[in-house]
Amino acid sequence: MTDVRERVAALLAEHDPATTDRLDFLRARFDAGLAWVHFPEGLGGLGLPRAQQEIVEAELAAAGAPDNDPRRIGIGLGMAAPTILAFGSEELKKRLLRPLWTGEEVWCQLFSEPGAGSDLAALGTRARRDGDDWLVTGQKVWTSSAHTARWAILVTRTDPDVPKHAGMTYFVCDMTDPGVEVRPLRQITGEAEFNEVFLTDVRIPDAHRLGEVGDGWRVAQTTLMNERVAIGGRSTPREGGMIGVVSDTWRANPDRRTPEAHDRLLKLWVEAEALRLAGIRLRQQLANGAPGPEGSAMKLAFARLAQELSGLELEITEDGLRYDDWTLRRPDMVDFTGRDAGYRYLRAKGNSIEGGTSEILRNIIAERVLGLPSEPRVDKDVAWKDLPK
Amino acid sequence: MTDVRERVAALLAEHDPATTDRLDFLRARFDAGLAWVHFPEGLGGLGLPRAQQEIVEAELAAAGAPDNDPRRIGIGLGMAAPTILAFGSEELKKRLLRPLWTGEEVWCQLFSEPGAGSDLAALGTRARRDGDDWLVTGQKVWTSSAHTARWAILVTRTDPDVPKHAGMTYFVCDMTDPGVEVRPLRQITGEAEFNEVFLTDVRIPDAHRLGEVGDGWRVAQTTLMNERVAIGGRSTPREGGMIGVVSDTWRANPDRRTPEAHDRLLKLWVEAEALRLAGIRLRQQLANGAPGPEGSAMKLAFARLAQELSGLELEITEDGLRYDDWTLRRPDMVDFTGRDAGYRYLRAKGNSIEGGTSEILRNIIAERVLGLPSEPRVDKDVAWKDLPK
Amino acid sequence: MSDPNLLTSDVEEALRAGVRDLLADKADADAVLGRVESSSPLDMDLWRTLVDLGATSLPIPESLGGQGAGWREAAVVAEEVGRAVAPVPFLGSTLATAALLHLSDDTDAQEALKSMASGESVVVLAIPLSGPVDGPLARTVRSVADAGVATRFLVPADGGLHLVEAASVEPVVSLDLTRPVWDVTFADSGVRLTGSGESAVDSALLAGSAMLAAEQVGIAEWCLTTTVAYLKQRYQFGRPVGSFQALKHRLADLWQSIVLARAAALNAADALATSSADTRVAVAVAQSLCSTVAVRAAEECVQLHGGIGMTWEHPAHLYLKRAKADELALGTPGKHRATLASLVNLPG
Amino acid sequence: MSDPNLLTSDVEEALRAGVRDLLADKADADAVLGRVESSSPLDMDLWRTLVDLGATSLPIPESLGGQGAGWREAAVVAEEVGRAVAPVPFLGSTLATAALLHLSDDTDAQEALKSMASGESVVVLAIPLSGPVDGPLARTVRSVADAGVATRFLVPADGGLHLVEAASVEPVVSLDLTRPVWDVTFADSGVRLTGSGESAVDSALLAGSAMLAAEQVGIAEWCLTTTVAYLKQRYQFGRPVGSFQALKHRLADLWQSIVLARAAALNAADALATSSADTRVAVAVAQSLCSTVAVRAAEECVQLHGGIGMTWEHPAHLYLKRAKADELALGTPGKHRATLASLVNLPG
Repeated sequence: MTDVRERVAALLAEHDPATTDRLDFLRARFDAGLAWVHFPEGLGGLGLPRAQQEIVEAELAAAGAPDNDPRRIGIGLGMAAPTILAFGSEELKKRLLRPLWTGEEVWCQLFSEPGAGSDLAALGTRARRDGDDWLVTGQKVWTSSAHTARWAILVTRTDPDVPKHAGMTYFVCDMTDPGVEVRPLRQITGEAEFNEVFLTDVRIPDAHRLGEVGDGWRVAQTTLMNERVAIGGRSTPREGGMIGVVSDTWRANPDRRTPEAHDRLLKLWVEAEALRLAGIRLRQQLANGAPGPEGSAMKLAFARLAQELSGLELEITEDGLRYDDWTLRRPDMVDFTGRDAGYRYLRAKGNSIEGGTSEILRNIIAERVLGLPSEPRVDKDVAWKDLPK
Repeated sequence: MTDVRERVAALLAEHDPATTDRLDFLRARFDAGLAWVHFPEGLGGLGLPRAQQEIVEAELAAAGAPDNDPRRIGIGLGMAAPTILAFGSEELKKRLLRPLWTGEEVWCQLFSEPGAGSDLAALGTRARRDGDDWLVTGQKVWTSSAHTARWAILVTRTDPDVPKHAGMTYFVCDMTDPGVEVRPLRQITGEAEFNEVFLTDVRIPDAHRLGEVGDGWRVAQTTLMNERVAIGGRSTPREGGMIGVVSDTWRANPDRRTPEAHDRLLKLWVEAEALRLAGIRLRQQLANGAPGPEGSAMKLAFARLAQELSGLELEITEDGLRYDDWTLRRPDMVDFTGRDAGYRYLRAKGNSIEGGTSEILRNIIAERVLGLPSEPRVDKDVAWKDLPK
Repeated sequence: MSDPNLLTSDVEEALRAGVRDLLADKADADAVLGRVESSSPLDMDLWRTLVDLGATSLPIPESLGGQGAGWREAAVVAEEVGRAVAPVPFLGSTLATAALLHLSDDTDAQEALKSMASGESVVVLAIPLSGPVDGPLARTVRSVADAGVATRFLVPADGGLHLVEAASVEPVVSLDLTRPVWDVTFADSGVRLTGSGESAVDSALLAGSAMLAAEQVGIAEWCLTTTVAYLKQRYQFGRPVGSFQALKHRLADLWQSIVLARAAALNAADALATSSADTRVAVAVAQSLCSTVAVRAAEECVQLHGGIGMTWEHPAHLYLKRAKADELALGTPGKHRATLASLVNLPG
Repeated sequence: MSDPNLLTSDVEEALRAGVRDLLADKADADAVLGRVESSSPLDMDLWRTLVDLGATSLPIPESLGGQGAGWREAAVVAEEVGRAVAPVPFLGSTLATAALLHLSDDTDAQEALKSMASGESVVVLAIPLSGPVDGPLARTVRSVADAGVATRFLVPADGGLHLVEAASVEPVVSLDLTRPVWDVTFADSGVRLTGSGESAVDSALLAGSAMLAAEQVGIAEWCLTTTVAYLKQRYQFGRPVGSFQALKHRLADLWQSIVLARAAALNAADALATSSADTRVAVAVAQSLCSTVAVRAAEECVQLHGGIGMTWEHPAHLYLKRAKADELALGTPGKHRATLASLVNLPG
């Protein structure tokens, strides 16, 4: 078996992080198969068990090597890459994975539509065959990074005459192509983390298709299954995150304390601590190779806690009636701690909507974890075009 | 127009309440048409508008006349009587209504079954035609007063081969008939307010049928529409009911106060007061002839409040770990204030189940008040016998 | 104690219809959204139309040019202002009106009420919208609602109430876009009105809280109605989203809360209108309940609209921001409950 | 601080399986229901079987005849006792064990632990299950859990802890049928154990609270599992009731709460087992959260069973009564949060 430690040592010997250009180092790391060791050789990996990646990361971090800023390119790493690996042609894999991993090419995700949110399979963006190409027209929404992305993963409707899950096809889409228009989507916080993307006769070569025609739903499932679980590698310290901010606000503002707010804060403190502990437990399960379904409980609890905490914070802060800035900013990522209480209050409202609403999550928990029966379905056997919209 | 005041005066002149036997007085009142003035003449009424009843009640109360103890015979008055009036033969009306109203004959209601609670129309108690009679077999449950009742209103299944709403037939049932067995149903409080009633080949004459064969659902709707709204004639004083009991417990037990319990109590006090005000408003709307749908909000809120208040009470009372009495009692009616905190806690759990669960009530509010669309129905066009049970 | 009158009269409903029509016409969602980021966040044209309609001077006696109606009628307007999140100086002006009415033996107070009734001036009570009222004369009062359009201020200072022009009125980036706040600085102490400033402010807070409760009912109702309408026409999984039971139950619960909140708000307005001995209890009950219900309604509105509710272009956020700011305004629900505790002998 | 170990080991799971099988066999719902109204509400045959299994002496050192395991293992048993609402003197005995372990330099304490481990005696800590621990020697201690089967008591008095036989043990009509309480009267002061009674009681309350949290997780899980099973097989409106979304969402939320409660309870047991400096925080977090979750689970269980859940014959009420009594036991959630406030510097 390949010894990844030796590989890392060889990489570091040839490319001293202290003197090598960041991008050169990342490219070399990819070529050495140390990007994601469980990927095949030649595609940034070594065909090794996934668990060995941790060794690589630890050794490289210890050597002061640059990383590929994974938070910035999460969609590429977490969603696009596994899908391309599973369904792309060899040519596509060769062309796309290296710049994806190094961050040279940013990816975005063209899934949700104004009429297809929780019900992704209802989407209506049409792709029609045109010789060796497809012509794609439709509107996508909630696309983060669309304005900086070079590529997108895209799900379309290719056959409206069959039930909705059966008539979808999956592509990679070049965001620099004519017919792709990106508009910022302003949120209630004032900023625009996301975009609307309008596609008008965008020409996509059939070679950029992932999976079979009509098999887009299954391909999309691969993407979504790989959506990064919101569990970092390390456990949060006590009072990490929003509970710490709010606790400090409490400590700093004795004037605004009331017995009622006190008990509410303590309740939330208890829940935040229990959520932190549940996270530790989940990570220990994962490390043990026996992950439970508790991740979905954590997302549900996280959203509720963030909302209740930020609501309380506005009551106990000195200037709850003020806001820091309504100007339309375009942040790279959400920062709950860098801004003021009003921002946290408003932004946290999105926590129970983005990445699957809390309502959908409760359905999933009820059916998949608790095994409760599903509701009667009225949309299973109806052609997409005949569904009420 | 008949002057009810004159009628009352005449009744009182002939039957001095101070010297007349209670039952004699009630019978005379019925015969004078002053039982329920909106009923027809000869059946305890005068064919007058319902509103005039209030005059009668006020005048008779002022004269110290006995009443028919309406809380004890609520099912007869509120549910059986209007149904008999609407669907019974002249003979049945003559025979049944007078002793019903005077309380000489107590009524009970044989509707719910173990397998048909929220979904009353799923009931399976079978009635089969046998000459001029019907033979009825099945099990009913949650029957209050069954052990003291002479008569019951009963809904049965006469045709299992049609969809559930279409195959039901409604009867009055003599509770003294052979084949009627009443067993007390003990509750979590230890007592048995209700009964299970087992019917085994009970012979009911066809003359005791109310409404057409197969039309039992519609007849039952009449019964349920007349179920007494839980709004008395007078407004509750502030801190009336359970909030008063719990507030007094709070005042009496300074040792058990905590800031957390304090705010919880205040929240519940606020809601109890708002509920009281909503009741006043609803009564004013009724008096104004424009009742709103707020009664269902009040039942929902009442149940929740009773449960939260009694839960809190156990925490702030001296002896929350004790109970007053587990022996199987058979109370005539619920008394929330006469027993201890543990009883209230347990009994209040029934408030969100009896008389329509809070879940069913929320469905009704959502669909009938808010106009939200109904869920897909899977049981509308299926023969009763083919429904999954 | 006899029962309060918790029905609205035909006259009150006619007033409501008039105000609602006007606001639907002049302050629809697009108009409000367009205005809030402008340099004139309050719509003074709309305000003047409300003045002409008599909707801003209902509790002011006819002898002073007002409508000589009362706080019940003013509550109807407050509710409609809430329903439209209309960007007009209703609350600041209401607080000043109540304070001035309390001191109406003073001729300067009378003159101020007259000029408010006619629309000639906008007087605003210079207190921080959330947080305690300062006792001594504060040179700068932070976060004063509606101050940007005030021509004069009532400033509590040295136990009295002073009618003053501000030295400076600085805009503040406000959480609530439709009722922004300003920092106001005073240089001189103006005219001191005869009478107790403290009891005038107390009176203003009582009336203001009751009107706020009515406003919160309006906010909550808009949120419920708008959400129900959206869920009827939004389809997912081949069904109207409003047919999903979990959402139906949440909306039924919300409706139930609004039924209680409405009764409490009507009771507070009626108590104020009839100078009931019960007014303080009625206001504490209404304000603590209606605050909570309005915030919940607005939060549910955003959540149940899904992504669209998170966008700037949908008006839901205007209601969320107003509801949350209203919760902080004139005392949080917890503070009103603490007040109640002492009023009804439930010591902590 | 390094992360606590929040996984259960194979050994712990084997212990769980053994206890669970035993309780399923000897303490099923009918057996428990039949016993609770009898004159022997606690099942001492079952207790002796648990003793023989070693399940009652896990934290007692092997040198004293115990298992020499620890509080993590004891928590596994507590959870299973909760899941079965087994009528055995687990809590009273646990409190005494923890207090005696704290004073285990004392030879009388050692002897008592030995006789507890062997099953020869049941020692119970004589404190009111809810409400404050009396400082001075109380002649009658009210509402002592499991007292009816105790052979000796540990009585806190005069700053010490005394090993005493009771003069009288009076049954009390208890809210919790499966863990009834008794009033206990003492005539003499017995043997005073060496060491601080206060810190021994403190230690007992800490361990007892952590075990109670584990019990509450067991209660909550039984309620959730039983409700889910019922709603799968109960049909109304032609559908399994468990397919109705409003109920599904409530159960999903309940499951989510139990996930958090379980992590908190495991953490408290682990902290106790490892004598972590964090133990007080861990116990306050676990006890306040698990109390609330267990009560909610039991209340949902009754409600979602509809009428049947209100009947005496269905076991749901046993869990409701246990959950509610557990909430009052050893401090309400509000009291544990108040403790937490001072531990983590969140002053009121």
